[in-house]
Amino acid sequence: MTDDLQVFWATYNTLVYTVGVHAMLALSIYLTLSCGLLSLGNAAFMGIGAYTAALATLRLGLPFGEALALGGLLPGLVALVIGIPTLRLSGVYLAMATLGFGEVVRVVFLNLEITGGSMGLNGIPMKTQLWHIVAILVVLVYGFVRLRRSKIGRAFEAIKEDETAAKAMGINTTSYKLLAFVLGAIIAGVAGGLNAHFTFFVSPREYGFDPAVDILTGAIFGGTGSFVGPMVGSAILAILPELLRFLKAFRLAVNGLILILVVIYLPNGIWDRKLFARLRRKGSA
Amino acid sequence: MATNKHLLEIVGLAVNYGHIRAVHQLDLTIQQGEIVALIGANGAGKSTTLLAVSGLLKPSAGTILFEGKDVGRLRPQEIVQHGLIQVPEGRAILTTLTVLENLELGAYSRKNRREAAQDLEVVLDRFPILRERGDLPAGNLSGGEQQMLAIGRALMGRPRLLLLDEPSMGLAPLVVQGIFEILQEINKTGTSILLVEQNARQALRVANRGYVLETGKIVLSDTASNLLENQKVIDAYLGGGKDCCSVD
Amino acid sequence: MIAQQLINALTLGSVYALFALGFTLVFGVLEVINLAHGAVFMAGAYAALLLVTKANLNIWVALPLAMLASGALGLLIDQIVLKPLRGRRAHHLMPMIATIGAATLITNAAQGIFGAETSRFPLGTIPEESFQIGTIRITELQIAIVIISFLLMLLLMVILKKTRLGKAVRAVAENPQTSYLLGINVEGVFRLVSFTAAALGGGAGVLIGLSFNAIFPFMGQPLMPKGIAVIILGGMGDVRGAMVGGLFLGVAEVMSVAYLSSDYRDAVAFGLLFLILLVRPSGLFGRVLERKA
Amino acid sequence: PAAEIKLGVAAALTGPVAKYGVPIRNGFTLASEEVNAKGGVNGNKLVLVIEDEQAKKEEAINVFKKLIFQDKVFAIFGPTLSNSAFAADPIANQAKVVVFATSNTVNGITDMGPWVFRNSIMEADVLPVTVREAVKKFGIKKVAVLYGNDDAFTKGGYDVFKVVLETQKIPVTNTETFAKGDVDFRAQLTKIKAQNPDAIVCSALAEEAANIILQARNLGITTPFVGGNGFNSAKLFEIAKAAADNTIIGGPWAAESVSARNKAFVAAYTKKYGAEPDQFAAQAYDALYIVAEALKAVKLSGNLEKDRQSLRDALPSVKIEGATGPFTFRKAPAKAGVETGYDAQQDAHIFIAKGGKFVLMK
Amino acid sequence: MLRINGLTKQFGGLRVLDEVSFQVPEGIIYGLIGPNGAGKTTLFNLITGILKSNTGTVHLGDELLTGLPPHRVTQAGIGRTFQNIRIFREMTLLENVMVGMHDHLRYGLAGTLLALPSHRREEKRGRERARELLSWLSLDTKATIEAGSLSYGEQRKLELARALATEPKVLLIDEPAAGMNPAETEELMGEITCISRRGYTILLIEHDMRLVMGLCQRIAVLNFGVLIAEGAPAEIRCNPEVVEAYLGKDV
Ligand SMILES: Nc1ncnc2c1ncn2[C@@H]1O[C@H](COP(=O)(O)OP(=O)(O)OP(=O)(O)O)[C@@H](O)[C@H]1O
Ligand SMILES: Nc1ncnc2c1ncn2[C@@H]1O[C@H](COP(=O)(O)OP(=O)(O)OP(=O)(O)O)[C@@H](O)[C@H]1O
Ligand SMILES: [Mg+2]
Ligand SMILES: [Mg+2]
Repeated sequence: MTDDLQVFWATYNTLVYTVGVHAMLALSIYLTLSCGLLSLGNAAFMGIGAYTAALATLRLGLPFGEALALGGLLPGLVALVIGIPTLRLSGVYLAMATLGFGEVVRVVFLNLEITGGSMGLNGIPMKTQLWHIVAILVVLVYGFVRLRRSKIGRAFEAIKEDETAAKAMGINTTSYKLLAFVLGAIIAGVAGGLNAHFTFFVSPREYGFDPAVDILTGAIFGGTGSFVGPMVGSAILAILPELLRFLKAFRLAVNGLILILVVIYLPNGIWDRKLFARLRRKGSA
Repeated sequence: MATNKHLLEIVGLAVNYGHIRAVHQLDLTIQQGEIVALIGANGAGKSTTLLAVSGLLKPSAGTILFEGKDVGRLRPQEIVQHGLIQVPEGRAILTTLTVLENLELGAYSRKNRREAAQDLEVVLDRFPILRERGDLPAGNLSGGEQQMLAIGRALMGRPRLLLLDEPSMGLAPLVVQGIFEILQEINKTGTSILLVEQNARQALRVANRGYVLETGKIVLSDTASNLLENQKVIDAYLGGGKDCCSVD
Repeated sequence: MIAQQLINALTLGSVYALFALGFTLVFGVLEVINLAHGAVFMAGAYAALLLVTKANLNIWVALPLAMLASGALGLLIDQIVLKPLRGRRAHHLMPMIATIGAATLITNAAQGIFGAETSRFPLGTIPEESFQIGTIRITELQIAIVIISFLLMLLLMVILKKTRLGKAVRAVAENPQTSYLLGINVEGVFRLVSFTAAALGGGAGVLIGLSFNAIFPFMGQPLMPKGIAVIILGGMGDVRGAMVGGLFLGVAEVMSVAYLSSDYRDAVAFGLLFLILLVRPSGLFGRVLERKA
Repeated sequence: PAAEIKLGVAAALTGPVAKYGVPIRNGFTLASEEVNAKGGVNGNKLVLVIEDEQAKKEEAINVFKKLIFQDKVFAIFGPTLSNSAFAADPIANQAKVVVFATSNTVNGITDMGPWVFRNSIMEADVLPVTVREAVKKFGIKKVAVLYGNDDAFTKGGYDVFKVVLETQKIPVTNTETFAKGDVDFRAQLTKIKAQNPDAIVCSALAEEAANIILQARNLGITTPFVGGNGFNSAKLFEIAKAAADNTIIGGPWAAESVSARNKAFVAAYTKKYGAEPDQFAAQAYDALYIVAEALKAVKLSGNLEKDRQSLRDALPSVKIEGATGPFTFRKAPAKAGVETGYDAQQDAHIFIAKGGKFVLMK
Repeated sequence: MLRINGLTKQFGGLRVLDEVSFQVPEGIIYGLIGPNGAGKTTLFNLITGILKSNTGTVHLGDELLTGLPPHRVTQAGIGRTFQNIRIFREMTLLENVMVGMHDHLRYGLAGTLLALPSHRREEKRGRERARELLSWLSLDTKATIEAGSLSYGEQRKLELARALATEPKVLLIDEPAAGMNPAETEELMGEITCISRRGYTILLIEHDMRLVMGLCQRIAVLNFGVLIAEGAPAEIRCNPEVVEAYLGKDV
């Protein structure tokens, strides 16, 4: 019995870590979404965090905690710098601008000496442990719970619903959007740092257009009504290919099919509290 | 039979939004050549009723007969082809198209292009300002002009029955007077009108008959002049006696 | 060299524009970033390949047929995946997520059917020699791509601007609810646009498949970010914008290779797009921002 | 009684990289069926456990762990891309399971530990010879370089070219790059044309390479091309035809190689899969025979750990005659502090394209 | 209290406001009327900083508002409602109003994350104040339902409550009675009178003359961006230019 458990853990621990990291990424994009910002830059921030943390370990020999902190800090700074001009854009135009930023970042990774070009960085030691991921997630969830019932959370939501009206309420929308953007970048950066330290390797192709869309997909698919939805959604998208492994060559096709079906039948995402409430009412009636 | 005389006959209409019932058991008739006013408080279900008549909302019960034909199950574009044309709440002009393009689209479902071209002249004569602004994007028009455009566009479809949802909302007093005058003129040329208005007093002045809608139900129907005298109507919808535009 | 590079830019830009035309149409009318456009593009290329190899058709006969086929696929995606979401209160990005699902399904199904290997049109499907005009060398296919994409853009613009149908499409693009009240068959317009956009995408797939000599299940993928860049740079749903945006991206890429460094080509191109958006926040031909308050 | 020997294959079987992963799987499957048909290894049947790693690093790790801990395989072949190898190979090393690469050509793979083997011949062994032969043949004085810079395979090839050109003192007029998925190389080629080099040194995958050649010819560039490992494919001629003439490449394998072993392989593969093999299939095919050869020397104890160790110990001394020619291992040069694995020791063949196919130069 | 001096606004070549000047004295209800497109809403947008004027200044007391970003204008003491309702539809009424109190809740990010007492105390105070404001507009019974499900008239009232939550010295109201029937308008007039009695200065745009004439102590009239009259209601009503441009003759 415990033997089975051991085998299970040995086989699937990376998957569990990956689910945790994806949940973090989902939170990072949820933060920007909850402020009405459609950002495709989170993959790039994750990349900056991953490279920074990996280089801090490999080149500077910093302890893991400090490497992770740097991995959060640098993306945060970069977000601060590019956020100031960019966040005047809205909707798909912001998505495009952040996508453009992401491409620039990817090309820079490809061409810098220190990032190892397309070969990436390898030999990153295994440092991430389960409790790191769990602890960070717990802190984040606590933060999100606190934020939701505060004037800051309300300001985010007000900006999302109607930015002009939010301004008329005395909210400095620019700085709140910047706050969400920078915090999102920091979370994504830390997630990247964690990821780098259990996959031994980072390369530019992990942080391009497709991963950016994947992060967004997980969040929307889960449902953006609360921060739980994105976590659930991205976790499911991380696990699904593993569950479908038995389908062999058709597993990705079925993956796509499942995506379509969920969207059609659960248009508010998987974690739809209104739907739950309605079901509960029906159940008790 | 009596039904044949009605231009529009709504029997037992019910409309839901998801689980919320916005209109129940609504009966309403319009004769050829009439102006009928539909009044009621905010959220009473007036717009909902009009949207159901135009086929944009599917009724959950009841029938809608137009010239004796059941239009309740038709698609919106087919209902327009029957000559049932609506000017929706909030003007709903197409802001990126020009004024003329808006008008042309008003005749979208008509087959005879020559007649439509003639009607365009008639409409532009009625609203000279629209001729002046013809090539401007319609979004640049002022509120009053937009309302004229919306009515003009509806006329381009040669309505037999014109449904108007709060045409006077947000308009300056002078323009409101103008609109009501235009409605009467249009009516004289043979178009019947169903008028939804918050400006109940004005509406009842131009109407032949009126219905009062409360939380999705018709609670009162009578000739317009009787309704104007009805104390309950005065209290609930016309306010403390004074006309909103009288300046004495 | 500059003349040749300008021609290079023009042809590359036309390729991007061709890809982006249908993409922008769906975006403008259905308000969906259709991430299955790359899959439809691939399907068009395979359809033409089958018609040429299995039915022995001439490529210029196969091209319109392939466009019909990919148009039908687009219609199918619209009816199965997008239609159920219309008029329901869902997150505005949900339709996009659904198209991601459709793209994954279609590309991987294609891989199941046609295999992962690259296929190509048989030799002689189209003349491959280039000819010289002054200092410039160009192939027949390149000329065809430039002409076809310009013609299609003009055609679309004229249709949208001048015809009754075009006005109806623009009306639906702005406000479906109002369009219903004008007697426009709104669902019909949605179907027509989905079909046309997919047909254009499929046509682009055929031409690019021909010119790159490579048809494979994932051939649409690298074009997606560029397509998005082009249509957003051009401005939401603007046909002229797609063309200008495509040409711009082509010029930016070619010129950064020619005069800067090919290493930083994508960074220069996307960086420029980024800067342009900062100056014109709704793209080059974007609609005027809504009236405030 | 005959036991089953489980061997894991981790390859990219879905997604964009499947076009390399599928031939690799085919090569393994063909070889294992042949071995089993001849009675297996010491009477034991080889059983392949094939898993898709989608060319994603997390997936590769997951697949490796599944193969090692759940399926309890003797050794793992794969993964398809070097990038995934950097993420997954440390897992095998830690678990003390042989990981055998058949398509990872970049430097550093075998530095990851003593359990890492490969029969994919490194560009560093091939390209110096290729360049030298090309210079000799065409009297090359200066070259232009073109490569894909966002792909570890083509970038790895370029890195070696760069060093080789430096040591052989051949000036480079200009170095241009392109990205995966590009359809148009005219901008780079126009720039190269203006510099008038004697040859174009190119590190690209076959389809890109073919289109580069075609577009170069269309632009009026007549110089020969010198290619890396990626050029070594029948695809090159399917697309470029005679335009590819005078292209010089080096590689571990060529379809045209006349050895009996290779002829048998090509015939069997073509018969089974209805398509011609490529070098990835050939190398996978050989890799299975190499492991089978090593297994002959392994006495199965029933203790998985011990058997894995025995396989590891038996491998370095294996010598076979494969589809790619004679093969032996060579210990990777030692790196500070870590014990290294084993690279391929194989002579590269140098080919020149003539009339739509590669002919052996050396 | 509010001084508007020589405000001019052009959209491209179109001059929407032309050298408009007037003053709103403290404590009164001041009406702003004029035909559609006269520039009334634009004037609100200039005062609140949503649009930038070409020339001219706006002062609140001694403070210059011109050039401030919108949130600073609000913080300086200008509250507003919008002509085309802009409530936060997915929030409850209470939350809507508490968004308006944003700048008056004294705690920060740290207070929130560390659950400091300041956070709890201020949130409690905010909630109580929000309920009070809702009760001024008879909305307190619906405090916890989603704002999107309110009727049109209720939404307009919620906007008023939300604007009051910003603790404005001057309240700008844009067409509060649009879409209300006369009876509802009367109720609204009562509520606006109450608000005014509590010491707020009000600048109000409205096309419903009964409301304007019934509430406003002074009125300014805009026509094509030009101020054509300013004065007490009785004067305005008799001003031939205003009658010609706006009110209509045969009333
Ligand atoms: N899209 C919708 N979803 C849910 N409920 C709705 C929707 N539209 C209207 N309702 C509800 O249906 C009822 C009737 O609304 P309707 O718009 O028909 O009223 P109305 O009489 O036109 O009011 P008004 O005078 O404000 O225009 C209201 O309670 C309203 O809240
Ligand atoms: N963003 C803008 N761009 C261009 N023109 C504008 C813009 N905003 C307003 N206008 C124009 O300015 C003029 C004044 O508009 P405004 O909204 O201030 O009128 P208003 O007096 O509030 O009218 P109403 O009573 O109809 O609300 C109108 O002609 C309008 O078309
Ligand atoms: Mg209504
Ligand atoms: Mg206004």
